[in-house]
Amino acid sequence: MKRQVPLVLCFVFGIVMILTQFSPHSFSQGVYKEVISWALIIGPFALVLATVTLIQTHTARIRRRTEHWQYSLVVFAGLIIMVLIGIPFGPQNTIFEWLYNNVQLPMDATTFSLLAFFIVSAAYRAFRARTFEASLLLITALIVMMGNVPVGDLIWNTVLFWTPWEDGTSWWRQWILDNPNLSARRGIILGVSLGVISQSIRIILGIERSYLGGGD
Amino acid sequence: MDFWSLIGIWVAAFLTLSIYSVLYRDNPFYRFAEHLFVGVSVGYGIVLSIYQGFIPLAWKPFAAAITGESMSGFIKLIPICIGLLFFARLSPRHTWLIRYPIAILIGFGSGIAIPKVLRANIFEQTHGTIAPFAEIAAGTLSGWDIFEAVLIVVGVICTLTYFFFAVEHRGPVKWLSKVGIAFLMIGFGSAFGNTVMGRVALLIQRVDFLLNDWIGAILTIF
Amino acid sequence: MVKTIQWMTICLVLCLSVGTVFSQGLAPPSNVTAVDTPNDDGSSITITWDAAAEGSGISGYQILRRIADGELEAVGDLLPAETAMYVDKAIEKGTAYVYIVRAVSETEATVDSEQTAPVEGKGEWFHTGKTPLFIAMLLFSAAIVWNIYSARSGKELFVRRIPGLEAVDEAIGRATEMGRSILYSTGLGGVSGVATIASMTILGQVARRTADYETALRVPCRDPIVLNVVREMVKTAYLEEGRPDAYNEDDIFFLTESQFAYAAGVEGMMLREKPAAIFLQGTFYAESLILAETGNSVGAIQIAGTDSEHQLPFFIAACDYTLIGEELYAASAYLSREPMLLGSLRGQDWGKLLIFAAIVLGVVLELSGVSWITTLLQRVS
Amino acid sequence: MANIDRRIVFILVALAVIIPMLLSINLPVSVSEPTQKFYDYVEDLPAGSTIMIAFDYGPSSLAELNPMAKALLKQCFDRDIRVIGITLVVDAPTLASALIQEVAAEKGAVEGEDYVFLGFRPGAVQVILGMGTDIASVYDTDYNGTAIGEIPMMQNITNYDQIDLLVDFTSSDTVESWIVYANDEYNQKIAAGVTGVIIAQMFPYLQTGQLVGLLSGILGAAEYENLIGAPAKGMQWINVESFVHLLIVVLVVIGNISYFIHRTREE
Repeated sequence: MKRQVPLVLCFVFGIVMILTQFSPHSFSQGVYKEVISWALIIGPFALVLATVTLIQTHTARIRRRTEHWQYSLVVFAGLIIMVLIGIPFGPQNTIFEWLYNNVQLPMDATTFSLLAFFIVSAAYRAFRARTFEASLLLITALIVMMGNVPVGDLIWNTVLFWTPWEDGTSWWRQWILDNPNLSARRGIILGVSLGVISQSIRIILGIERSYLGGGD
Repeated sequence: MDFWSLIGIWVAAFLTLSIYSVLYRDNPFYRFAEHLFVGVSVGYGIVLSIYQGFIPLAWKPFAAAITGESMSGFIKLIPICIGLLFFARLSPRHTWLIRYPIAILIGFGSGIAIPKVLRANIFEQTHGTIAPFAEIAAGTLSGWDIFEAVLIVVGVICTLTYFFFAVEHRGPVKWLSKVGIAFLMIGFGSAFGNTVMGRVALLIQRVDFLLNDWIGAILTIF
Repeated sequence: MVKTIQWMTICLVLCLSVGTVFSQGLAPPSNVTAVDTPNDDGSSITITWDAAAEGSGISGYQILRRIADGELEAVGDLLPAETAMYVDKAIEKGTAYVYIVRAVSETEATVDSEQTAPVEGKGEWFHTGKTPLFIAMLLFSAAIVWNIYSARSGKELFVRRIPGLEAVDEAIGRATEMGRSILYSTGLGGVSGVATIASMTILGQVARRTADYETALRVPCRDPIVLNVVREMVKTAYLEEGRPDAYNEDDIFFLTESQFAYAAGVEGMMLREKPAAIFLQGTFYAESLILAETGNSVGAIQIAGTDSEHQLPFFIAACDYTLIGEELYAASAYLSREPMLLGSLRGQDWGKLLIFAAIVLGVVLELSGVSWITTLLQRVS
Repeated sequence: MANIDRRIVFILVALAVIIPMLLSINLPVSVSEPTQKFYDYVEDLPAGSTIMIAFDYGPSSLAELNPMAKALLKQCFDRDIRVIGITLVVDAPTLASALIQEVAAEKGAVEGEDYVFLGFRPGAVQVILGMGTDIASVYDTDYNGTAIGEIPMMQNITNYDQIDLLVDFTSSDTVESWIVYANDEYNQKIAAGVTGVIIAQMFPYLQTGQLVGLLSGILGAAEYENLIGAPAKGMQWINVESFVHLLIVVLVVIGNISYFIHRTREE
């Protein structure tokens, strides 16, 4: 019951999802669509797990008065407010939308925008022509980056005006992306895809069981 | 501008600055924003998964079945019951029951992936690598196009060689994989450079918010 | 709808009356066939005929159909003269239809083809266009399973050196020396992701070592199911090393599902706890650089690994060691030495050889004008 | 120099954004061919034509795509081209609806006559295919819940046949779906506006003519604002963008020079 049934379930659902993709018959397609909707229904229940552990973690912090335990109260406050307003009145109600637009959205956008700072500091630190490979990384990054803004072509046309090409920066940018970049990406994708398929096969056949965790 | 929009801008501006303060170092403002963010986002996730997942996909068809509109809704009882097994986590003795839904989700994900990945990533990428050579045979490509097609084949083969694990990288394999690394580095460099624009745009948008919507609004008062 | 039918009837009557007068010299469409469209769910019928030669005076075709003994009805609009095929998607499943292709001349004269044999739409159980895909899947599965079993039977399998893995022990050792914690993120992927499973396997190996050294191992999770599995795995690792007492469940915890809230949370952890070693292994999205740069700023040794090809450049730029794409999967096999993983790694190498062969052979064949490999790999909808 | 505090780099980045934004320095923006084609196509449409705009982007791509969407909406309302807004992305409706209303208010466009926003329906491919036969079969009401049959501008519009151009603003692969299902199947003319990261994948479609025009990130927005003669955020932001890119180049060059000086000294 504890190990065999999950393995069988995993096998059955895996095989059904594979076979229905090879069968255009309306029955197979019906099964395919139904099972997809099942997965969408089951998925959100896992949030129960999440919420329970989140509450456990933070109550433990508050109880033990670990360092910065006060902030765990902030977590609870945010969670409770969103749930209390969202669940009874739905996500389209004005207060929920206000909270989303003025609390969640700005923090999301701001955290995302931290990347602008980090991308510059990472470039500054890592783009050193230490080796041949590092130089390739550095040069292509600079060309593509400059090819993306008008000032790149402006520089090319002022400094390299004697070359037969006009707007060379953006041309080279596109060429690099279409050719060497494309083949490198293909190489990675081919390798990774083989890994994905091989693991999926192992899972369906019950060879890979790490997801069941330890124990019996 | 109405009162709540004004308050909204101030709250958003405060939280924006609190998050940016981490660039200097960890501080109470960042800690507050960070924890609030975690709490709010979990709450938002719960509400959304109920209203956009559970209600339309499970509850509505099921309710329609109960009222006798459409019997097919009863089939949704199966995924609902499977989903409920996640609550087994709350009882230490029955924790193992949550393996059932996990196994189903994993089997489902693996099954759906195999044909899709094989077709979209392996068949199509291989096809895309070979296809230009048909045009070479037909004589419709210029010398430069031929060079590009050959370059891509060389790039793909060398990059793939780098990912051979069961052979020692010696002799010709070593050289091929060295060329592969060069291609990888060009690929990484260009991907890095190509991302800069989008990321900087995000920052510009935030600064625009702070300068125009927030400070701009303060200045209009005077 | 009613208007269209009225209009069509008027046209039909006109065409018929005019047609009978002027139809001399207009050849009827030849070789008209109607078949159930292959590889669909039975909701269409395909009609084909020989397109008119140039200068035949035909300006278009109109498809007509009727049910066993019903009236003739027009299907779709007037088709241009160069068409030779039409797919009728507006059929009832299980009803037999008879088709006629009517040629229309520039002068609106018409002439009808002979009617086809009755045909009905049927759904197929197997998509014949996907046969190559199906065979490839079976072959690859066989290769994987075969290699796993040969590895299990005790055959020694070689795995090439993976740069960065030697650093795992160094990183753990340094954290122990400095008395600081180790931070391990399994990324944003769900539990069925290959990268996540590979990451959890590596985490199991890291946990064995931290159990020995009694170094704190902190794992913030983004997926509740991953959290559950990770806890089990780490617990097992500590048990097997004989140090169940050193295992602390609170060190492995759920943060949030939201991408950037997760990033903000981990960033805060890094700044406050200043871990000596950071492992970022698994599926990552845009937040990759937030984590890697912050980790770098607190001076930790960072070992990253991901199969998300878009994020690799940022890990390469900001981390000390990066496992690139498939190297991540190989690393889990390399560290755990598990026959199952080693075997499938070899199976994947076979797959790569096959792709190699397909590319080389495909290029050679294409150059000599033969294109069956490209046809085989063509997309089927 | 080799290991300056990263906070100095952060300050430089912040300054490179704030200063050009406050001073509104204007570097010249030339117009690239894909943008020009996009503009010409819309400009050649007679007044009273209809454009469908798919706002297929969520909050995280707002910064890159809102300026170009705004510019296009302005052009449409100025030229009496009617706009139908939809989205295939679940977290887009609130933002898209707000955006359309903002521009409509500015240009005096009337909801239901000059524009309509239909909102989100799940199942991207089914939505695209469904609208090929009958828009009302997918969208029985608009975003506000008004029945399609009661909206004046929808009276003569049943499917793609009455839509002169479809524009997809996107940060993901929805353009591919539009091309495969709306262009290949129904011959719908398509133009796209995309984020900087995916721009490179779009060029093949432009070459085959499956896309009649293409706008890329805020550069595309700037070019478009230039064409319609209404400089706004796009023009301002692309200038700021240029300064940050230049800053990176300068920093990398300085970093390398100091690295080489350091290395020769050590030798």
